[in-house]
Amino acid sequence: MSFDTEVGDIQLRNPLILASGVLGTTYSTLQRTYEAGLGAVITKSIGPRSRIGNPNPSVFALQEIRSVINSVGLANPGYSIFREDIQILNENKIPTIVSIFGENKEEFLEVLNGLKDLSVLAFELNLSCPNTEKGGTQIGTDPELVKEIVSMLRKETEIPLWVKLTPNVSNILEIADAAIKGGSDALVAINTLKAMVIDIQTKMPVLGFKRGGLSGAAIKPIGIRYVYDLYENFGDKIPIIGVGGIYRGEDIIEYLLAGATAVEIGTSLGVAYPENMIRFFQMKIKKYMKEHQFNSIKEITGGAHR
Amino acid sequence: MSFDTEVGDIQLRNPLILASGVLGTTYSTLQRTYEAGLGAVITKSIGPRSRIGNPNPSVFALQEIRSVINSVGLANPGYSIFREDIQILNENKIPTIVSIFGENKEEFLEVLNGLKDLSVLAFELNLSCPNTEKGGTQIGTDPELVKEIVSMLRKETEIPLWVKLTPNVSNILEIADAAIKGGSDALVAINTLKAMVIDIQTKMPVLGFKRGGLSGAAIKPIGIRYVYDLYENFGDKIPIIGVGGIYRGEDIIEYLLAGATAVEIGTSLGVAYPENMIRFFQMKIKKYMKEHQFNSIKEITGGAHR
Amino acid sequence: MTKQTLPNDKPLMGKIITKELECEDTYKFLIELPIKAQRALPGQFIMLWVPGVDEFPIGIAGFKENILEVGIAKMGPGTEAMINKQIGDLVGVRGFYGKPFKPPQDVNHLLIGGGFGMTPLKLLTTTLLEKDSKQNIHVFEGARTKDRLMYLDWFQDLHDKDLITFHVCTDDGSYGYQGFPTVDLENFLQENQTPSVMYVAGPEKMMKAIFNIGKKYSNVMDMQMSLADRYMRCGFGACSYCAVDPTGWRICVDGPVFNTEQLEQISDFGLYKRLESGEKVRI
Amino acid sequence: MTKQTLPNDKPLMGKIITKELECEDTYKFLIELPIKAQRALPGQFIMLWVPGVDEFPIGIAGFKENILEVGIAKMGPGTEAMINKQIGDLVGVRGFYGKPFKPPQDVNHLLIGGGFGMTPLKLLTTTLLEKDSKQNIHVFEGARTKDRLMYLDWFQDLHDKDLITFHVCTDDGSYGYQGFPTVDLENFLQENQTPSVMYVAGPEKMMKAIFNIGKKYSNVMDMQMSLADRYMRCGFGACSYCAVDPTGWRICVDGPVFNTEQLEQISDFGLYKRLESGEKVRI
Ligand SMILES: Cc1cc2nc3c(=O)[nH]c(=O)nc-3n(C[C@H](O)[C@H](O)[C@H](O)COP(=O)(O)OP(=O)(O)OC[C@H]3O[C@@H](n4cnc5c(N)ncnc54)[C@H](O)[C@@H]3O)c2cc1C
Ligand SMILES: Cc1cc2nc3c(=O)[nH]c(=O)nc-3n(C[C@H](O)[C@H](O)[C@H](O)COP(=O)(O)OP(=O)(O)OC[C@H]3O[C@@H](n4cnc5c(N)ncnc54)[C@H](O)[C@@H]3O)c2cc1C
Ligand SMILES: Cc1cc2nc3c(=O)[nH]c(=O)nc-3n(C[C@H](O)[C@H](O)[C@H](O)COP(=O)(O)O)c2cc1C
Ligand SMILES: Cc1cc2nc3c(=O)[nH]c(=O)nc-3n(C[C@H](O)[C@H](O)[C@H](O)COP(=O)(O)O)c2cc1C
Ligand code: FES
Ligand code: FES
Repeated sequence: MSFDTEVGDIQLRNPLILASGVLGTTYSTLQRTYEAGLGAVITKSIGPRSRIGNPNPSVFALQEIRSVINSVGLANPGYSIFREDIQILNENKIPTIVSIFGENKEEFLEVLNGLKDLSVLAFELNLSCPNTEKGGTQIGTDPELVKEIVSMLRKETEIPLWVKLTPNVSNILEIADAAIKGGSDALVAINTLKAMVIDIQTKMPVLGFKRGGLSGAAIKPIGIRYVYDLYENFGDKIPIIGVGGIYRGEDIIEYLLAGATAVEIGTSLGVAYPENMIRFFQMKIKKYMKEHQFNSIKEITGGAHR
Repeated sequence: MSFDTEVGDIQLRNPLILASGVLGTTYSTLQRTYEAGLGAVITKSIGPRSRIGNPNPSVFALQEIRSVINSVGLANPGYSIFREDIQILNENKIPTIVSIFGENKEEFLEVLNGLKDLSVLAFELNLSCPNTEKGGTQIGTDPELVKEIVSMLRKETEIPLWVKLTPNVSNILEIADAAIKGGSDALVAINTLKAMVIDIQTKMPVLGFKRGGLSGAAIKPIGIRYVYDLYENFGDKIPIIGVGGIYRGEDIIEYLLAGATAVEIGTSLGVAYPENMIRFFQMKIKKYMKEHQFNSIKEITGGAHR
Repeated sequence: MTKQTLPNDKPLMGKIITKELECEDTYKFLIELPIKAQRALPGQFIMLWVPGVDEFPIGIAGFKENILEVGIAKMGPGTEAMINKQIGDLVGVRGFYGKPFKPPQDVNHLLIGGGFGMTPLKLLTTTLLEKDSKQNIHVFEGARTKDRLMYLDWFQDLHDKDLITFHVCTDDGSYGYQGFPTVDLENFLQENQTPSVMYVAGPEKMMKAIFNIGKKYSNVMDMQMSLADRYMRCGFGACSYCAVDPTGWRICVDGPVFNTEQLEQISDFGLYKRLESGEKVRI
Repeated sequence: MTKQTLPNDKPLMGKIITKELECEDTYKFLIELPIKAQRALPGQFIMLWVPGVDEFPIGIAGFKENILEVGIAKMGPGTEAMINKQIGDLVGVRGFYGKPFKPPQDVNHLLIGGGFGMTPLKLLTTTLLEKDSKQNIHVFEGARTKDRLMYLDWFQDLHDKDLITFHVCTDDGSYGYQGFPTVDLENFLQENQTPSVMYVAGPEKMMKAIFNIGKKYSNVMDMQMSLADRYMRCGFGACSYCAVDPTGWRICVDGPVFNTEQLEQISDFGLYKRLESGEKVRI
């Protein structure tokens, strides 16, 4: 029995990947999380310039639904500074995927070109962040623009390009199709859902940016649905990576069965002891594979489509 | 202090409305729920013909996120048979809103015309059910079609038309705008989110229809966000009715502050003792109004926009 | 971990560990669940998911720790698919749902049933027998023929041990007396002036007939009847497809067991039910 | 209902019930929360939301049942907005977050701080004094001038009652001895060969200097220091903006209190921090 995972041409020691934006702002948290047993890690989304992001509160938990709402707003030091963190990850041989974003084509191009000389497993294109005024969701809901950006970046590098999709869309298949036509190497679903919390005592939106994105257990049934739909339509064409609300080994299996080749995990690792979570994930997957006589992760992928 | 609520020209004794599809298949459950203290009730969505809906399992709870997934698929007896239930509600003076749906314009027209002679407070147009092959979401994500259907129905009746919006859309404002231009009297947000659950033991989608819609606590932050966005853009033009994940009086206040004129409650009333839930809602709203010196529901509406 | 009851959640996958022919077209299954619960109350039911086929309500015949006993009578594709399951197969269980029978103290307990209605009555019998003081339990079962008597051996054995009185009959006289259970029931009610409570589960038309009989006897303190001729989707009170008029009671949470006072208010009782579409039809 | 600790949830709205000038530009607030909790541990912090302005980490100076004590030093717009709040105003509280000081038994407890670093040390003092046996507590506080000595009266009073030894100093000699707290600290460490543990909270550069002093003395069993010069967003370990290199420890959950062994591994300690953007800069 092996956890070995292939996402297109990329080999991973297991299908667990740290999702962008959680534990991903510094090389040291990325390295720590990888060393706790993940297959790869994804950086916080990196843009062309330093951004301080949105005012606080910008991340808090919604305990009753085991979820988190955030409006960090892509706070990041910009690619030219974050290069240093990536370089350390390179030196330490941490399989690193860099999430990049821009407000338009040119910015995406600038960031990619500013980082493509580094040893990067893949670039994940964040076309789907709901927490900025421009870019993000605006791009990720426009199939033309998605295709244009992906195909433009495709010409600049041999490094695999993953397109991260937003669930805040009328027809995710249309966007996925555009990403594939543009030359994407994998589809990642889903990013956070548009959400908001108002404090009834002060009558104020709680997030400093007012609006935010919902992640965590509440969105798992939504993520599963999108991965299932994507696999049904494009499973023979492109690997799909499942994200959203993974809290347990069982959830990982559910994503694999829905059609995921690998999974990304965010919110549930943003806790005091991510190491324990990762160990539990692995134990559970192993147990499941043994009980159900699976020898490889690949055999599980898409198992719910019959 | 008064709970009196006006949704456009409609007067309600309070802003609590039973959402469509929960406790709404028979006149008797509708009447019972109204008598427990609601302001009005909405029937299960009624179409042109008898439908047995999707196979079971079609409704089950997701306990950890206090939510429900359903794929009932608009099982209903058709308007010509359901007329009888509405007539009893009329006789018993139950303020009834009838939710209607069709797979196309003609079917919407047929259902409306088949019921418009009854005493109906409003028709809620379900343009947003994710659990059918045709109609539903397909219509609700197309602004042209929304406008066309609403304006067509508008010509047929003086009875207020409410348009229920889907959150499974790239730009809800565009759809809302189309509904307003078509002559809608209120916007209702949100219907369920596309979702799915896979059983990892049998590797099968659990719902008989495979795919379903998520309701309950998990979707509240999403509903709040949409109501807030709608109010910000159209709050001066049209009343907005908030739905999604209301489990407590506090949640109702949150929707009102976000911009709702009234709210619909579904999942949390689908329990053994809906009467108790309704009593708790009312107690909490009363307490809140007293503490915050609100004299009317109207004063609370939109309070988070400053 | 032992829970008070099972959580109202997605189906819990249980493994079939015993399958036995109980009587004609009816099988007894023991299902091992992954969670322990304190107890199931007699009259409660589960939603049984036969993966890929259907999900439907099934009464609880027994429950201990995490072993659930059900009895499945072949009706259509769903029950048939269940009956075709083998030991080791997985099925989904949601529940426990519904309001149970509520036997009072110091009365004659008259349990009357037929067909799969015997399943809740089996658990009720078990529960009554667990009580400290000796209970006066009478079970009335009837069927077309001997082969269709559910739990025949089980009830007969209790009768032989003098723990219950088993009044058994068949239409064709192949077991017990020939005739309907109501014969012995009326005999009993006429001969015993001590207070009795009736617990009935079976086809609704039969229950309605028994209800009318019971009303004639002033020594009948209460009649508790389990309504099962209603289509169910959710099982926990959300969808309302199982509701009865004019009260709006949902049999999944307000029932399935209703008492005399409630049954009087249900005008649908024995007359009307709703189809999957919600359409109301004659039973 | 009394909870073990507060839930990690959206801000819990608390009402300001006391506001007092504690020392120059620094106010003591008592905040009444709608939930009771068993206790806050010394060194833990909350995320304080000043509605419409900002949310930022604040150490816990005291906590009993549902009354939270904090001390806020004016730094910029957020703390200023808090200081402008009035009694009756509502503020949001998330927490309690972070790992606390862990005082061992039978040692000299040396608490060393400056500025708002005194807030966790106040709760630590309270906690140590609650222990059964008499503790050997030494508090070393320093400030530019008397007006900037936080909790001066509180610590002085405990000193006068002989419950602690208060070593207080100011740069200008306006209270206590003239000089830095490290003077008395080193004196103490030289004169007392019994095992001591140091608990330090204050500006990171000062803590680094103290760390280097502590390392010279073999009777210092452990140094526990609370890092507070890090930007925080979530407070519970998700965002990683507060992390230190090269360990990847987040001060919100792996700290804010770190012990000697950990501090040795944090190369950023006293040297680098990350800005809101994640950019690493010299402290
Ligand atoms: C509270 C309750 C307890 C029950 N307990 C038992 C039991 O212990 N043992 C047993 O064998 N049967 C029991 N039943 C009946 C059982 O649910 C039906 O026999 C089963 O649903 C038939 O399904 P099918 O696919 O085999 O037949 P179908 O051909 O689909 O239907 C046959 C009959 O069953 C009814 N039915 C079908 N689906 C449902 C549903 N989802 N909900 C309710 N009725 C349905 C139909 O209306 C029809 O009258 C119980 C029913 C209820 C309501
Ligand atoms: C664990 C911890 C405990 C603290 N305890 C206290 C306390 O008990 N009393 C007290 O007065 N102060 C305390 N602080 C410091 C307090 O958080 C800052 O003074 C406050 O954030 C300044 O905000 P401002 O808007 O007033 O100033 P700004 O002008 O915004 O900033 C002034 C300084 O505070 C820092 N700062 C701003 N926002 C944050 C943030 N979200 N997280 C961390 N640092 C920030 C800035 O980086 C800058 O160095 C603590 C900090 C931490 C990390
Ligand atoms: C605090 C936080 C910050 C995030 N930042 C990013 C980001 O910068 N880029 C991105 O593509 N996704 C970001 N996400 C989304 C996650 O990568 C992930 O898609 C989403 O949270 C769903 O997965 P989860 O439920 O496992 O967290 C962020 C999520 C959280 C909670
Ligand atoms: C079992 C069930 C059936 C539903 N059926 C309908 C329906 O027929 N028409 C409709 O417009 N909405 C339907 N809905 C959606 C609800 O009206 C409501 O929009 C949604 O559930 C969110 O609100 P809630 O979280 O309070 O349930 C249904 C929801 C549930 C749970
Ligand atoms: S089965 Fe849904 S309400 Fe009874
Ligand atoms: S503040 Fe977010 S990880 Fe520490």
